[in-house]
Amino acid sequence: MSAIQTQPAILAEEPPVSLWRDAWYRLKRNRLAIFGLLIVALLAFTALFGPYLTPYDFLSQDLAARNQAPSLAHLFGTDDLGRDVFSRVVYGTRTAFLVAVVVTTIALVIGTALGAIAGFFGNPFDRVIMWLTDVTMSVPNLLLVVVINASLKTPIAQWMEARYLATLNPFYRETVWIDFLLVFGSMALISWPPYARLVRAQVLSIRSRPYITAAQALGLSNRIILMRYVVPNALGPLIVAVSAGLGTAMVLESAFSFLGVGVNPPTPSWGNMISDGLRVWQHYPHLLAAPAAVLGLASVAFSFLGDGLNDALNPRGSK
Amino acid sequence: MTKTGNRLLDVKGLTIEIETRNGSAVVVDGIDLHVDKGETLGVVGESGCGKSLTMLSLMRLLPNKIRVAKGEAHFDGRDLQRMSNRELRKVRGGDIGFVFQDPMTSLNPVMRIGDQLAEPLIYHRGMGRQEARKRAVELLRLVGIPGPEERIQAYPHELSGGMRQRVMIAIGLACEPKLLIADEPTTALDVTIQAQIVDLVKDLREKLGMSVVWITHDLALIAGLVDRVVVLYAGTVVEDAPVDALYANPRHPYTRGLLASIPKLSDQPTSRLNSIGGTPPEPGRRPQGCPFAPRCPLAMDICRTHVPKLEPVAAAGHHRAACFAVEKAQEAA
Amino acid sequence: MLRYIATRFAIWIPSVLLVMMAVYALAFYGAGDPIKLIFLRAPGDVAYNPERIEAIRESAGLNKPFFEQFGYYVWNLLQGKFGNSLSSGRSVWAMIKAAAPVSFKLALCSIILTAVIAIPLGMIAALNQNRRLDYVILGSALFLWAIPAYVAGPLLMVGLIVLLPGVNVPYGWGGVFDIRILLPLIVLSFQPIALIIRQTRAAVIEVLSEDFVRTARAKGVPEIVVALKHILRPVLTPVVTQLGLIMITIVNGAIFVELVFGFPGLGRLTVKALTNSDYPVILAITLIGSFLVMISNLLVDILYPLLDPRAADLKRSR
Amino acid sequence: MGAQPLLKIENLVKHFHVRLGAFGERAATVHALDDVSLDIAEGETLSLVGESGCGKSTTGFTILNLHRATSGKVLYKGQDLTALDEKRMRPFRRDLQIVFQDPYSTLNPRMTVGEAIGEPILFHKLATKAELEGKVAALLTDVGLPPRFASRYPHELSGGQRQRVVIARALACQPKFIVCDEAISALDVSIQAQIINLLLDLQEKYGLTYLFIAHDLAVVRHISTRVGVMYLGRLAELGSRDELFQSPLHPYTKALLSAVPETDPALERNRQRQVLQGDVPSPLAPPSGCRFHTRCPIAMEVCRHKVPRWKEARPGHLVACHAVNGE
Repeated sequence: MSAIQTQPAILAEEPPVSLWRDAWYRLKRNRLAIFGLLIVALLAFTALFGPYLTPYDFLSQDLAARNQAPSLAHLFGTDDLGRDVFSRVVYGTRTAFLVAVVVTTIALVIGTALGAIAGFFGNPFDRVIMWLTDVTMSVPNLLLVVVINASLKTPIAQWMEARYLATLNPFYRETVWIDFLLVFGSMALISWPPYARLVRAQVLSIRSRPYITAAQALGLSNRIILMRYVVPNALGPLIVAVSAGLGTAMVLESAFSFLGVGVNPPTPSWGNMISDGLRVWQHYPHLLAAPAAVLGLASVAFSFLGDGLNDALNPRGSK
Repeated sequence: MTKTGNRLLDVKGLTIEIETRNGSAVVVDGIDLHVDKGETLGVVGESGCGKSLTMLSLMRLLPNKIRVAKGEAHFDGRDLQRMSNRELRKVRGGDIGFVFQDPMTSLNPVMRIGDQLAEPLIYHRGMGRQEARKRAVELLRLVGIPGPEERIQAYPHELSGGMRQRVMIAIGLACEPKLLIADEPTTALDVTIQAQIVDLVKDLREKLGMSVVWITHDLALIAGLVDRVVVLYAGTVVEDAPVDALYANPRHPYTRGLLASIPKLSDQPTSRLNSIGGTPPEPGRRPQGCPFAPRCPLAMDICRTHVPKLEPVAAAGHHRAACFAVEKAQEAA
Repeated sequence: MLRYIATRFAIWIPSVLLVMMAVYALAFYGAGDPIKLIFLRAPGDVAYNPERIEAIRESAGLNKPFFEQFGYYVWNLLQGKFGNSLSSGRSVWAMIKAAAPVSFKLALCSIILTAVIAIPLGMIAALNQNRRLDYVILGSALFLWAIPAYVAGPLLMVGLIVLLPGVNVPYGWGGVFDIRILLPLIVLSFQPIALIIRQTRAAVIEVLSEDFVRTARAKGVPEIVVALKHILRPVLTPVVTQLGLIMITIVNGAIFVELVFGFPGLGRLTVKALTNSDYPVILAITLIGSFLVMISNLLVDILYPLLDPRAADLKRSR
Repeated sequence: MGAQPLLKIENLVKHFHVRLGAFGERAATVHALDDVSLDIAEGETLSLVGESGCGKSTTGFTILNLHRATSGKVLYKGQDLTALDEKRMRPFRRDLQIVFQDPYSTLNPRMTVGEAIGEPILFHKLATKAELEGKVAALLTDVGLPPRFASRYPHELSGGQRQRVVIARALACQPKFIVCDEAISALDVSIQAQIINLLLDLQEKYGLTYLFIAHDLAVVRHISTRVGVMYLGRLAELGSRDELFQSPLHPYTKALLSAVPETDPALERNRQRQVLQGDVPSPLAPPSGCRFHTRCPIAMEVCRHKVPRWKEARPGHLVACHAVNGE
């Protein structure tokens, strides 16, 4: 009888540790992940404030200083039109981040919505949505984007030109946006299925956890169960997927630009710079090396960060 | 004390540490333990007391991040901790058989049980496939599996939990080991199946004459099965006694509490059970002094500052306990 | 199982139709007038005569509504007619027949190379978890993963020329047993290898913590047998699955590798067709690519339960 | 027992539909619960015991509408709960609560103890935000935990502490009836006794009614008013605690009792135990007639074909066995 009054052994007074904080501890100890995080932060900073950092305009040509090797004046040298490669790489970072962030956001929104619908409402939604993801994932995605870009560029450009001639609104002359629009659209179209699958799997797995049954037994409404029980627990894997997705999107963008169907010159993109550099690499290797190295670095950084986040947020074995 | 010549297993000062974020924590703290030839020893304790780790450490089967910090373990006169990997492999499954808690996860799901049973025979006895197969059928029959000729072709998921545990026991016994270590072999099973397994091991022990170490959290389960009981608490041995003495006259307050908190069919049903308050300390947060002191109803000042040694209890034969209050405990009894 | 395969096919046919229709629609609405394109590309200055164009269009059935044309295309396809290339006028089927074997052989070699290299490396990494060897293997895998084929290819070519002067630039196709395939194959396999190393490692680490591995060790089974029989076998199921799903990475990569190393495969055909807006060719290639990926997915789906004896009894509640 | 039971369960049936085979090509039915009827009186503790797969947990889940009943009725205060959809069930959820076996997995790992306990209070508007902290502290004290635990996360607690939190969360709704689904099975022996005593204290304090689901007969004997024994989805025997333990009628009950080990070495060594042979058959294909006939030591020919009637052998003591003569 008296046993109930006995206080449990007192835990040493430490601040409570939430799983998020626990994950941060683990991430901090992972040197590769921190390296990735630093590089990603640096690139993000460059993308945001690049224009204020670069010594030259990315378009300004200096025909007197063409194809210069790297020097103090031109950190990464100059290209065949005498443009500063460093400035172009910095602007390329901007392009890469813009594409990566916008594409990932669109894909995440589409994927999360469809995945959640499939997971929560089950058949027939589930079957149709999963069929759609299967189909989308089975088309070689590079090919599809290339086809979309190649097919729609001309008609859209023609339409824009017609609008400009009709209205003389200078907005319609800004063809840069066609590039971006097409890149965003087509890439988002192929990027959403992994998010949809992940979200669906998370919903299904979390839904079968006992704490959801417990919440139902407490009589909580579906909305509260979704917001307070499902979402916070699904967030970990989603964060990992987004981090990996940003890296993949960057690499994809450069791949398309490399093939000439993504962001077109003169807007600088790592991909089109690599493509340009490839033509003259025997003579001016720096034109290839600079954008390729930065692209590689960005990609490595994102995969280190993604892996670190995965280990930190979804630890195996340690409960 | 028993003569050393009769000792099969002798563990001295075994200390096991676990790596945590804040350095290493002691989970098993200088355990002394022995098993005589032909003896059945029960090792009892709650989860986290280090009973399984102790046995796994003997065979160097500890999971990652857990290691033996010090101590020695002699098996048949040879030091297990200093053995080469090759020698140790001969002991594993050859001289010492293991039966684990969960037969579902302890058997390889993608291998036929006949092949799993044949492995120790092939690697220890040098049997050929045919011979090993024949012996596997015999072993399955020995552990009471009906239709052993067909069953060796089965995959583990095709058997029931009780049958799987019988297969595990057959694997443990395959090479007629001198010692069988059973780590909570019935915890994952139903009550009626649990009774079957206990009876089976009792039977086999008599037939084969080996020593058995039965690890469990259930004092009632082993009462009719073992010769001697070692009670562990928070990584230390708190009591070591012949089975009758232990149940009739437990000396350590923890053993008393544990025995008292087990509901029995034979007493008058009372609505309240006797219980021990509090919870066992986590590894790394063990209190100074006797680890049981914070939960002990008899705790004195000395218990909070000094660690009691495992010492013979006055005039009680091989009965040993680690408690400053043993005398007091006797009065209270 | 036959019924299962049949149902899979039943789902698969509308999938292919959807893909075909999407690509066909892009060509139909996006590419502009195919007849005009032919004229614009025609050598010399063929007189641009709107009436003549209309006549050709009429005779080719190109003024019909979208679905009618699409149906016509599918009908032809079913008879094995892929149509003719807009730019060269050659039969698309002949072009593909010439190019496909190159790509297929390359892809097959890449999958084999990946399996042979990545599975052992992933296993070694996992068995040395959190030791230096693990970090080296995992680090290299992450590194390989990060380098796109169109960067790795040229860089390796530069490296080869600089390091081994006198060596010819490995350019062009000479069959599977030609030394020139080596570099492109390696470049193409970078990403798949990285992926499979990581997957194998993760799977092995998971199996390592399983109780039955401890049982095997407690039986006194030699370490090498534990690794090959008890650990590798259950790991193979998910990894083989992954090998099938990796096809898409290889199809993507092949486009660049063939371009960089001058292989007369489907990848180069794609790029050429794209620059020429040669839609019959693009359609056919997209179809073949999707077909390949879907077939490998189907294979994986069928293989998976066969590889895992447990799956045969696994309850699947719907 | 009162004239009006708190809960009346009539002919409850629960089947699960599953797909078997590598490609899910075979449909099958799990007969989890077949034709179970019982009453639970206010303030009593009714225990259900049996081996895994006997349907004892399914009974608890189906009563609370966490599993939809295939057929049959669950009457609470005259209302058939099985007929209610989730929304209309909600007000009843406050009265009917559940404590699960594994306290760790039933707590949301991202929520503190205080949030977990506070959630149902706020949702059911049982207190204002301002009163919440005091309310949570009171509940924690009720289950023997210091109020400062409110800011801790489940992974920082021990198993017994977590189970106390789960109990506090169930109490937060001010329930009348609690299903304890193997609530102590995952805990250590010394902690089990603590939790049982806690449950008994709370019953006294708040006048709770329990459906106590367990596999340990010895534990059940200490806390039950009445005990039901289940086998493969059916009730085998139901009676008051003393009746059932002192004069069990069903051979399965006898076997279960005989399998319980005692803490007396001399007794255990010499005891002639009646150990059941074989395994529990699969609920996918339960045996015909009496489901226990495949393992029953006294099975007769009739047991194979005919389902034994659920009859009152003695006043208040019901049994389903051909070998037991009714009345």
